[in-house]
Amino acid sequence: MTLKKSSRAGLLALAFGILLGLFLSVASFDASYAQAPAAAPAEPAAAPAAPPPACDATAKPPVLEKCTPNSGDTAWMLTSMAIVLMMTLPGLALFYGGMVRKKNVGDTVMTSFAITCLISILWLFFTYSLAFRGGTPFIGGLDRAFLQGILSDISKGIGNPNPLAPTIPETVYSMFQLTFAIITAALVAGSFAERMKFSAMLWFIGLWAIFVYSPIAHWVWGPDGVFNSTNDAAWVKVLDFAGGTVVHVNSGTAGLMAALMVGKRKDTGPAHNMVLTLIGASLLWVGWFGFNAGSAVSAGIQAGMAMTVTHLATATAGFTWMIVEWIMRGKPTVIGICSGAVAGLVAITPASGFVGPMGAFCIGVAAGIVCYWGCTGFKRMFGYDDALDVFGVHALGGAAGALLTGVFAVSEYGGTAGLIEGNAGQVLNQAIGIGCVFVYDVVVTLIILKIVDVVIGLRVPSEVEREGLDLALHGETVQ
Amino acid sequence: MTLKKSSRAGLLALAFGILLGLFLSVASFDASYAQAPAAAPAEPAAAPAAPPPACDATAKPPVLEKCTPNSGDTAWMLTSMAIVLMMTLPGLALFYGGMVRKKNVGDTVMTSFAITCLISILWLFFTYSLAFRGGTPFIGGLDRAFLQGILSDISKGIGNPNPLAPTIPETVYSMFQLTFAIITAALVAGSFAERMKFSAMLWFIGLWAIFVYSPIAHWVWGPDGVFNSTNDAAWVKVLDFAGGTVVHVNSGTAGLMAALMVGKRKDTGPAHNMVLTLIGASLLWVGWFGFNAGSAVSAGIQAGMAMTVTHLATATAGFTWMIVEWIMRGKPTVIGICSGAVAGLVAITPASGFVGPMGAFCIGVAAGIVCYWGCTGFKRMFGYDDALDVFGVHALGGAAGALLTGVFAVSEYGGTAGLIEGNAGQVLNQAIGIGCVFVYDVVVTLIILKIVDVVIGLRVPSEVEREGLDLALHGETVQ
Amino acid sequence: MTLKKSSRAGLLALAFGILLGLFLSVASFDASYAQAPAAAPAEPAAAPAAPPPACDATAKPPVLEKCTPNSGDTAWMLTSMAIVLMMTLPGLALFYGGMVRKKNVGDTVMTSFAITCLISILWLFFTYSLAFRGGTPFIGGLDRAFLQGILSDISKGIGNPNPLAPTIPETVYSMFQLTFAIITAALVAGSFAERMKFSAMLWFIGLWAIFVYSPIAHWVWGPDGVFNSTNDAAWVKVLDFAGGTVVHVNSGTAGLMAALMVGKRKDTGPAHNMVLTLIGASLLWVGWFGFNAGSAVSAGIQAGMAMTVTHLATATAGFTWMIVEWIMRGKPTVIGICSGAVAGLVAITPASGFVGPMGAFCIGVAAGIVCYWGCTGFKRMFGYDDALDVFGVHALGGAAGALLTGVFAVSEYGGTAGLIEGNAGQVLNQAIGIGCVFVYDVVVTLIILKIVDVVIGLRVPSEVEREGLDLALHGETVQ
Amino acid sequence: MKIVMAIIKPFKLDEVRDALTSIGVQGLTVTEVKGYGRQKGHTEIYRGAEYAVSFLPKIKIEVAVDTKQVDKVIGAITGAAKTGQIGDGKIFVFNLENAVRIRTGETDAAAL
Amino acid sequence: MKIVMAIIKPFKLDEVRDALTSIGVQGLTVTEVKGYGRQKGHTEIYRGAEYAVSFLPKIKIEVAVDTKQVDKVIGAITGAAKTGQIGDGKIFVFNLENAVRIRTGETDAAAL
Amino acid sequence: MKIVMAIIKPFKLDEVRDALTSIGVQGLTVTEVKGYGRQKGHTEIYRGAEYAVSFLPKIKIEVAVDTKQVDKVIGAITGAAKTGQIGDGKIFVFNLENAVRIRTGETDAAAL
Ligand SMILES: Nc1ncnc2c1ncn2[C@@H]1O[C@H](COP(=O)(O)OP(=O)(O)O)[C@@H](O)[C@H]1O
Ligand SMILES: Nc1ncnc2c1ncn2[C@@H]1O[C@H](COP(=O)(O)OP(=O)(O)O)[C@@H](O)[C@H]1O
Ligand SMILES: Nc1ncnc2c1ncn2[C@@H]1O[C@H](COP(=O)(O)OP(=O)(O)O)[C@@H](O)[C@H]1O
Repeated sequence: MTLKKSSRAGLLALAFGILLGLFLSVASFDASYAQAPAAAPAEPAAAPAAPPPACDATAKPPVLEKCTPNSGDTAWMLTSMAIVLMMTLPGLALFYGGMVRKKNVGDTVMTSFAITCLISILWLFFTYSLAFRGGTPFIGGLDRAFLQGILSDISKGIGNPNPLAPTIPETVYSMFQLTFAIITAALVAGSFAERMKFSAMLWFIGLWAIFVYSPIAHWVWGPDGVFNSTNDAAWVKVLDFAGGTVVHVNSGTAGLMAALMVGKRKDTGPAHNMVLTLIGASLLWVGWFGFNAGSAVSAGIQAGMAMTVTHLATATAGFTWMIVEWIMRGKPTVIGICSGAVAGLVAITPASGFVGPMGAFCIGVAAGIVCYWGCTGFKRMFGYDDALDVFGVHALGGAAGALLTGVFAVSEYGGTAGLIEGNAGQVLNQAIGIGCVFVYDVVVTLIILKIVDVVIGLRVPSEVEREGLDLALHGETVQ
Repeated sequence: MTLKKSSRAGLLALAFGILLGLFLSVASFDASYAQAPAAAPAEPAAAPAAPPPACDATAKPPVLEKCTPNSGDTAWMLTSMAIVLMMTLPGLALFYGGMVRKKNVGDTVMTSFAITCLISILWLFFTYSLAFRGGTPFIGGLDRAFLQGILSDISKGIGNPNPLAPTIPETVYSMFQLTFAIITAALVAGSFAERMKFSAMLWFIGLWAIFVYSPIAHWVWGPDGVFNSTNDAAWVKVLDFAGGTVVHVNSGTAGLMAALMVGKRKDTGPAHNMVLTLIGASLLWVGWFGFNAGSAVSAGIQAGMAMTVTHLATATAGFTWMIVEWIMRGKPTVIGICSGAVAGLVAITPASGFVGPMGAFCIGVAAGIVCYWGCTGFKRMFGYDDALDVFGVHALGGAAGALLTGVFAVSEYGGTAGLIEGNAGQVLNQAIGIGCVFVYDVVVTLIILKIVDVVIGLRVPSEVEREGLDLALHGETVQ
Repeated sequence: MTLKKSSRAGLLALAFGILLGLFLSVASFDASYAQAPAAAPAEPAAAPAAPPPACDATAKPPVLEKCTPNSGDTAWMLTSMAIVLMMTLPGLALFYGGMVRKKNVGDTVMTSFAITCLISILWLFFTYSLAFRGGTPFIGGLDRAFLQGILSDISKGIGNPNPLAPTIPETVYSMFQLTFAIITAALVAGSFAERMKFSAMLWFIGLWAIFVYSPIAHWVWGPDGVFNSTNDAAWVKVLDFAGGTVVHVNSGTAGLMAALMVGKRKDTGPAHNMVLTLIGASLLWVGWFGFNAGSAVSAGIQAGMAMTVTHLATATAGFTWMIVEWIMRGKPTVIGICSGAVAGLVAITPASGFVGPMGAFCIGVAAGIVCYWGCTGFKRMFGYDDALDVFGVHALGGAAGALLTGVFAVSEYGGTAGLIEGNAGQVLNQAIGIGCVFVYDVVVTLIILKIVDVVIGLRVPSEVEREGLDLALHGETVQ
Repeated sequence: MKIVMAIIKPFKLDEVRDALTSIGVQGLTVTEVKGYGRQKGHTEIYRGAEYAVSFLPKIKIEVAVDTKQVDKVIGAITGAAKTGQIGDGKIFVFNLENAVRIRTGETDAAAL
Repeated sequence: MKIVMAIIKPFKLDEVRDALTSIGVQGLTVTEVKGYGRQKGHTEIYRGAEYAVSFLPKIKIEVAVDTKQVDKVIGAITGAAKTGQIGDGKIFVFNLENAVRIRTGETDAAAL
Repeated sequence: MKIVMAIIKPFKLDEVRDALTSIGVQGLTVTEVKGYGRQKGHTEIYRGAEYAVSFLPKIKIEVAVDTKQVDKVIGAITGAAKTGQIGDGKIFVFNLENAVRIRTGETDAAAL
């Protein structure tokens, strides 16, 4: 009954959201056509005066008018977007789905799917603009709300690329970054699996994407972000090639907060199907090349190096976890080697553009050991019920990776020297970045969770939890 | 017994088919080597006279001799072919396989696999040539039968690209289009799942690919096709960027005919494994970027825009279906959100090169609502047993998308204005295209089905249906 | 108990291995930084004297200094690496996992995963260097041990590509080739599935990769390899575009040896889940485009042709196997059509750069028939227990494909004429290549197996085999 | 009261259930089982591996009924489950000493 | 000795097991079954296809106990498994003539 | 007639079946069950989550036999299923009042 009520609450609210969206959409249409004529005259007006400057991404400030995309870079980024989406669907869905009990697998995989849809709609509306357009050092502007202007001159066969991605169309860059926003949100959901209301999950994740992910992404990657290492005006230059802090520390921390707020599961049990988990881990591995090598936003030497270190760190971490587990528990498990590989992927993410093969190897070994401990000793120490170890793997792994990036960075690879080249300061920078993300995340996430809990309640009734979320919330079961 | 007999009939016939193929193959060898010398002298003969014209795809008529492919465009199209194949194998196989009963999942997934093999062989033999080579406005020629001539001058490092794809090798274009032919045929099979003879299925699909798919593909995409919007001589210019009519209206209509001819299932039941369905829907989503963005046949701004609208429409439709279902039935289901996402993919397909982000959003909302109704109210209204809703999702979704393309097309994106820019005529063009495809499809598909039914019978005996097709037809079961 | 003991033995040994790795890693760091300064002065010194030679991959010897990678080729190779990894994880893992009994599926899929990790670490340490760097005709040098030097000048935005892959960064080439080394080793494991100790498996595969795979890869693909058809100094020019001998004859032969050494299974049963097998076969098919078309190491006409023949041979072989099985056993099976497709992929692998569409068709038909026989009649004839038919499909299919490459090669496609163009000698070359690989493989593999058997024992105790490896060795079960 | 336990071919389940409800049986419990008997399974020889599928999938139905109904029940099951081919299965009858409906605590016949 | 066989709702299993152990039952055997009864299941109408889910998932518990314990056992099960809603299930009691513990060969009560 | 019901360790199934056929048993029915007993299962502590695997997979065999065969059957099962370790399982014997072969309608001993 409680359930029924809450669902209704949730769905009405959701229906409202979508209708709002529709309305806004129409609005924005008007907008875009209102501006079209406005823009048109501008062109000819400018033309006679002086020929528009040629495209020059390297100039400071870069001239990005009338650039023709590089077809090779664009090909790689189109591919990267597709395979990074594959990391979440079906990758993460299965990685998580295999580790829950059979009675909850449907709810778990559907959570990843619904989050993908929700985050994409918000991205279209305003989160892309908030995260990646210039504005303040803390949050971007709204000039790309509803992605208006992003496609302004296809018909002329030329684009105005984003300064962050000068050789590809901004549409591709936006979609590529969307897949990062999606998986970050989907990762969070692992911590409260098997017990949160589906409606509460949608509200929590939606608000979190707006108030936590967007600003943090802007801090680190926004053109004028406060931590952006390529922004000369940055307060602290934090190295985060593909999202150690933005994606992993961020999702892991939010996950921990959610696990604490929603509480422990009534009953637990072993992973119901480690084959699903292995499929998921494998697709995460494959897709992660788009994630890390794609973060070079071009198909060249840096992408090649990123792919290399990504693969090597992952293999090393998977193997390390297996060995550690074999020694500690007497048996190597499928869940273990898969978790280790994911730990390696997480840890190499911030480092992938900055370190070399042997640095990757060391990061892999560290990730395997640290995250194993994070999912066992560390977790038992504090006694929280982070169902699928989002904190142990992503927050700890991401933090370890971010710090080790400051250690193993080699200037001839990524332009910045790390501790091994004598630049101890970089490690400090990394620590500051991690700390700020952690603190902001903890505070805002707790506020959001509290609000959702008060309004519709976070947790399913215990009989629903016993019976299983699949049947109770979705009316489906795996036979 | 009935079964045994029919199988024998089928396999003998099939064996015959393959032998025929073998024979033809040898024949064609002779052919190709016969012509080789003939071609050789021509070259030098031409050489002294005048240097061959330089490659110029934009000239009218385009000069396509001695073109060197663009490596970036080629890279993206190679990738697109691979991920569009992944849409069918394992994507569609799992999307369908998860929705049938456990006793039929093997037959269902094998159907997709066998269709992939069969359509590919026919493509090699003649269907590629019939669909994509110049000929009449209604059907292409046979100059590429057995793909002869398609690889004529690799050794010189240059190609003679297809006018439809000037910057990539024709081999790649042919394989890319093959993956469309494959999934279209595989989609049809969802309607008669759980009850059609495997041998009858092969005959029906094979004949359908020859007599229905090839001509319709030629109408819309053939260089001289009657509906090809890039063909100045076209009767009606229909916008169909990636196959709303050719793929979806087409397969959905054929599916409905098959469902009517083969009749209702004896017993039905809930989807046996929604996790498989979710994996399938996810891979369809991922692969669809190759389908739609790949239909730009280049890695540039149009591909980027196509990818953007594809993703946004899909996410919106999945979310919309979930909300509608939540309101109507009280519970959001995994099958539901997956079906919604597929509905969005279907509806945006014809529009993907012509509309913008907010247009995609509206198309997504429409797809979610229309297809939900198509699978429930509409279907109950007519009472046919389209097992996996090929008509409700693909025909209705495809038609809705094709019409809305005429509404939301923006000239600065795809070169053609739609209703929102005041060009009401385009909506009419779209309707004509849909109508012609529907009518032709209905007639020819029914004829083919009738013939197959008379010759070997369409349906399995009822005890086979009760026991399950996996054990009865294939001697296998999922444990 | 025996089990416990052996595991401990294995894991201690493995722990040792990884520690060794760590130590070496540090060592190599010193090395690389020692050399860094050494390299630095060289540059300026050279500069004034004379401008470094321009990049010219076609010159003999090719000048490969300061080459800027081709972004399109690089994009395709990055993609190829990712999808070839997908062939093993999750592709091969599932293809194999579906065919074993449910009690062993976890061990089977984990075997593929662990092999991927292990081979990658060895690759970093020295196997890449041994296989692909110049040295002797029989084995490469160690100048790329720990991949040192591979990334030496990213910061200058230029690379020193491998002569084998002049238009892409060597990092990408190295990772691409790594995925071949991975799947070759993982394929071997199919033969001894359901009964080998996990620890013994790791030792056997690790040693095999070093002492069998590396040299054989060098023979055929190493710049100065004894069988490399592009090496003017080669003893015999063997055509092997993507690994018919190196990958398939090689893995199949090793598999047979392992099956013989470890002995027959105590109990056997039908494939427990043909849906997993179908997913695996599908992903193998999709990824194989990276395998074969990727072996063109560029995104151009040859890649397009390779993709075309790969797809056509696969579809033909799958269909052929299905028909043969239907005639011979009365029922077409899911396992059958999947095995046929894989057989086609195997057989076309060596041919993919050299034959045309109809040649591919003939190779497909041959593969379907030969491998069906290899898994049934042939295998029964000799009575060995090759659990998942590594020999029947990969060794026989690979050999058939390698020989038919000599038959159907067309000079205008791949530069070399085959029997159908009158060059009977090529068939002989192919046979010599196959023979040498087979003999070397048999001898060295048996030695390795013997050693491992003596030291830790190859086979699990029979109660473990009865109970299932999942529970006994890994403490997990699929519910 | 008696418990009638029948082992039948899986695809006969729906027919048997209908037959039983038509004679007024209010409830029954079904279990998926594997059967070994005269119907000797087949030996699969696939991909060289030869294995005997000696256990065949069957369905076990348990029905608690009032003693005087037993014969009607046996008749209904036999009628619906029979194909005349080997492997049709068996019906076993036990004595049921007591029955309780958990919801109400009713016992004996009232509990059925 | 008697065998007490109970058909209960799946999510009640843990509670029932605890109730039984608390009264000294040393062992029991559990089977996943499907039940048909008054609790009439629902008709799903999804994607147009209408199907009746007439068999509901249930859990069957079998406990061999000493005759004098039977009532306590029935009480424990009823107490733990009862929700008061239709479909709670049944308890059936049979006579058990002999019991053997395979490991030791002990028989009768000693075997339980 | 009697029904002999045995709960055994899964990997012993083949041996038990062979033992039974060797003494002339013509058929039997097998069910996958979960057992709770003295063999206390283990507590897994993985990834921090601690859970008790209290139910262990077991196999239930039901054989209907002629009364005078019972002891031979019990002997055969005990012999084949015994490992001497805790958890080997139990054998329970009930009285079987009637048996029918669906295919032929034969009853009693003739039906087995
Ligand atoms: N003695 C027995 N005890 C228990 N179950 C039996 C016995 N004999 C047969 N069965 C069950 O009945 C099923 C059918 O029996 P079978 O001998 O194969 O055919 P039929 O019933 O036609 O003689 C078997 O698969 C098995 O499940
Ligand atoms: N006559 C019967 N014989 C065997 N099992 C029965 C019988 N009647 C009911 N059951 C089992 O008991 C379960 C619950 O019975 P039901 O009639 O649905 O509710 P209630 O027990 O509250 O009357 C059924 O699902 C079925 O498994
Ligand atoms: N009283 C009982 N009633 C029904 N089944 C029982 C009972 N006691 C034990 N069993 C079954 O027998 C199996 C083995 O019993 P257990 O006590 O673990 O070992 P042992 O048989 O060696 O004493 C249990 O897993 C359970 O399935």
